[in-house]
Amino acid sequence: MLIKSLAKTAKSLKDPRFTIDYPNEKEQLSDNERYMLRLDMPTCISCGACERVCPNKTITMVDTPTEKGVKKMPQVDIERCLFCGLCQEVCPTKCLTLTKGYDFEAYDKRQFVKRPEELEG
Amino acid sequence: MKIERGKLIETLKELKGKGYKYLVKIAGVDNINSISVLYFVRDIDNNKEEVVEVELDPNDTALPSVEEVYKAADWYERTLYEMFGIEIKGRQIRRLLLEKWNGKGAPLRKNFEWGAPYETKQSKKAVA
Amino acid sequence: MTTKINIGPIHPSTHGVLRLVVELDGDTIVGVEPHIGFLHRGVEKLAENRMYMQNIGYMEKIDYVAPMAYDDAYVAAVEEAMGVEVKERAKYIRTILLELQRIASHLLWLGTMANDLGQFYTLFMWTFRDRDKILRLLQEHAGARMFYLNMRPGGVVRDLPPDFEENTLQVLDYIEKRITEYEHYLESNQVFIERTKGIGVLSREMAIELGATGPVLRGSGVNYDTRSNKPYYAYSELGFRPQVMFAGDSFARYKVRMLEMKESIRMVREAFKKIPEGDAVGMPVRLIMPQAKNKIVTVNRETPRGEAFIYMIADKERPYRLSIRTPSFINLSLINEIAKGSRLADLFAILGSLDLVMADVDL
Amino acid sequence: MLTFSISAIANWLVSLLSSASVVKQAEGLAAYAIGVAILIMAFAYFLGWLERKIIAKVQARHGPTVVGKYGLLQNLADFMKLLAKSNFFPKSSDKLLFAVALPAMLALSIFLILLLPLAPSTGIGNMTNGLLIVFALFAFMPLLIFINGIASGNKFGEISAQRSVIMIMSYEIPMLIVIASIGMLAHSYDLVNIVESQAHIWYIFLMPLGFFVFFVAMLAELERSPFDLREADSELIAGWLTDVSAPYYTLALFLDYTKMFLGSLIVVILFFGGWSGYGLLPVFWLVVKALIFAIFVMLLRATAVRMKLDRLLRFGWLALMPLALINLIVAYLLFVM
Repeated sequence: MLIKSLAKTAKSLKDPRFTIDYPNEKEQLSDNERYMLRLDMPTCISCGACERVCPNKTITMVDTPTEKGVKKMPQVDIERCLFCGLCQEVCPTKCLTLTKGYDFEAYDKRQFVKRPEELEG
Repeated sequence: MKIERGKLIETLKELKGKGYKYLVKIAGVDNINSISVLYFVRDIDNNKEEVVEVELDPNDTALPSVEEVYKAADWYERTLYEMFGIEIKGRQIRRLLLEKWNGKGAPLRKNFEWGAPYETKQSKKAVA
Repeated sequence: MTTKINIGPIHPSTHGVLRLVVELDGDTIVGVEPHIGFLHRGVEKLAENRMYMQNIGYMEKIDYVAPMAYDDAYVAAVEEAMGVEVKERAKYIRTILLELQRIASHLLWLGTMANDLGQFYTLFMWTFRDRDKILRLLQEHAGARMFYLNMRPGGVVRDLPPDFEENTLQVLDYIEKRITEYEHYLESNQVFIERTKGIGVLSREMAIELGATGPVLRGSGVNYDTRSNKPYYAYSELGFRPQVMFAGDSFARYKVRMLEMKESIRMVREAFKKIPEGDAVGMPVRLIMPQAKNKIVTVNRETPRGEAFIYMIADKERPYRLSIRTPSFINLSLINEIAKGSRLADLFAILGSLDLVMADVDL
Repeated sequence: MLTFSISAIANWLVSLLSSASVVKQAEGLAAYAIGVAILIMAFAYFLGWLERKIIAKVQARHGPTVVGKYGLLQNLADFMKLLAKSNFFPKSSDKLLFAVALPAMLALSIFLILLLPLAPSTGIGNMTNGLLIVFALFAFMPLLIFINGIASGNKFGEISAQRSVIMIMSYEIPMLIVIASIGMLAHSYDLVNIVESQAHIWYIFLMPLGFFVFFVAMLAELERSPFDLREADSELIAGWLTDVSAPYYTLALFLDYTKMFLGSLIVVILFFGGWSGYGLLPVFWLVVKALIFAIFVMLLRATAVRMKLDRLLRFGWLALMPLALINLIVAYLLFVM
């Protein structure tokens, strides 16, 4: 009868909560997590492999001033990113990586287009 | 097995009589010079499968409806009409199934032209 | 006199953007006409314009409740086109992950079904909690909660983490207990039984005729499961038994899924006992490029919602044609046949028992 | 029933006006009404918060936490947000009826709480036929739902309205039979007398069957799960509230909890001995009992699967009706003894 189910409901009042109080607590993530991209500019060799492999045309190579003169570096439109990690896998010098930082937000979607300088660090 | 367009219903009926009662999928393929339509049928009890292929001329793609043989063909035929522009004869419902647009052409054919994105009322407003 | 009402595309229990035009005679349903396509993305066309490895990310989004199933189906098609054998350990790893994915998907379905029957999100939240535990396991391995991209031709992207087995067995013990509990919870409720038993009956003949797949087909008494009829990976070694119920009503479909979850749990446990040591890592992304031209590939896979079927004509860089049969698409097309003659309130019990994912329908 | 209660109300009004101290009585009445209004507001708000918290706890969630301590002000924030939105009546709706039905329901439920005796000697509650008047007015509630559903001009609202009428047919008569048996036991239809006659033994122990029938009917009346067929959110979106726009929806939410307060008060007065308890203010006991009942209803909401309409009709006539009749016989035997 319904009473049995009701007893189960009442019993479950004791169960611990499983949701986390998000801004105050944060989830423990493993090292494999793929979220916000990060670029190590000194090691980037401007090969453009990431641009070619990206399924969504998220990455475009743009002129970036560096210490060794102007070089082509990946610019990422995070809004269109699938977080598939293919760019990370094809990168020959492992300079473009996906990090654990999963909370990023913006009021304007133009802020999601990340210049290479913004991706560093 | 490859068959003529005229023998389609006949062949499928024969197959159904042999126990191939389950229609898995109707798929269209654009081979540029021809369009082939594949009927995947299955005998569930004996775990056997059969493919029936019909080759069509791209300019003359009318096909008879196989709904009288396999009821499951209904939605597949509708997508076939929508995606490959294949006229299915003897069907009641003509409504497009997947795409609510009024552009021209059959999207899954290789010669399909990617036109301008379909204009909605809102996008027109945004432009103006 | 009949009235037509329009359910959806925005409605609490259509699980996405499904529009049903229901013709009612009083409270009895005369006809249901589904209007779909609100989520149509043209995956088949997209796939023709992208390279093989780029497509993996798109295939996952066909079914966002069980993404790994399509991930696997597509990669299997690529493997066949390339002529790559799956490594022995990778076979077991894939089996384990796919079964975990199936349990997660079925748990979500259980919650939404109870929700459709008018339960106030309680079971939904509980099953969500349990599903979360599985997602965490998969996350540890694949690096994402939902879109894993962990399949690579020949194997998986990386081997299982060291404590995966221990954690999984622990979670499975928990979930097995929970599933039994939920079963009692629902079935001791007389109203639940009344609302599902004898509702939306699909006979064996009609199920075959209309092409139903997965739990809907097995709920109608047809013993057909791709895992046993066309065994792949380690299923034949694990002694998989398809779960069949004969009544063909909503309750039978519910029961089939509950039994399937238990069977999956058993299989994962079995797989951990039999898993061989060795290498499981598949080929790197840049090497995925079948050289065969016009090679025709067909792949059958049992996703949580039913049988997915991929027909692919492989070209050098990209698939020339990728045709996918999604289980929800064909399961939705039977709604008119099942729902005819039942009451309006039953329509939602039926929709719930079909386990539709709209992205899977619209492709 | 209806004509009888109308004449009863008329009698009451006549007696009220003919008494010598009309003005004085009116002053007392106004003070009482304000007190009760504050009580209703506080309780309805608190119930709204409590329901969110309790259901969240059952579902292993947190519930509101951000606004105010323990999220106590969350409902206020929601309320303000809804009020800030513009009001809108759909084209196809009967605007006058649609505008009037919901406020009328709220007014009716508040008036009903005013009629109930919350303590041994509250002026307005002392009526010889209080029980009958309360239930005669209470019967308007589903009718107003029906009116709102039809007036909204929405098909879901229409279905909801039809369901409302069919539901009345299934539970109203058994409920009235139980009320008759209560009157028989108490030898009076005066609510104060009913409470006082429960001083030794509560009526729930004397007639458990009657309580069951009454409880089911009350759940249906309050639109609570498993009988929330009218508002069935997974079927009819929101039923008769589908086309109600934001400012009116605040009324609907407030009405929901006011009705819940009203329902629990009625149940406590009729079956749980009203204000009887040891020490403290009598109102305190009444409210505590009502709260316990309300929590039980909330837990039921978190558990039950919604019933079907045809099933409810059968349940009403094949289960509730015989139980109510048996209960009547038991009450008669007790009355004779």
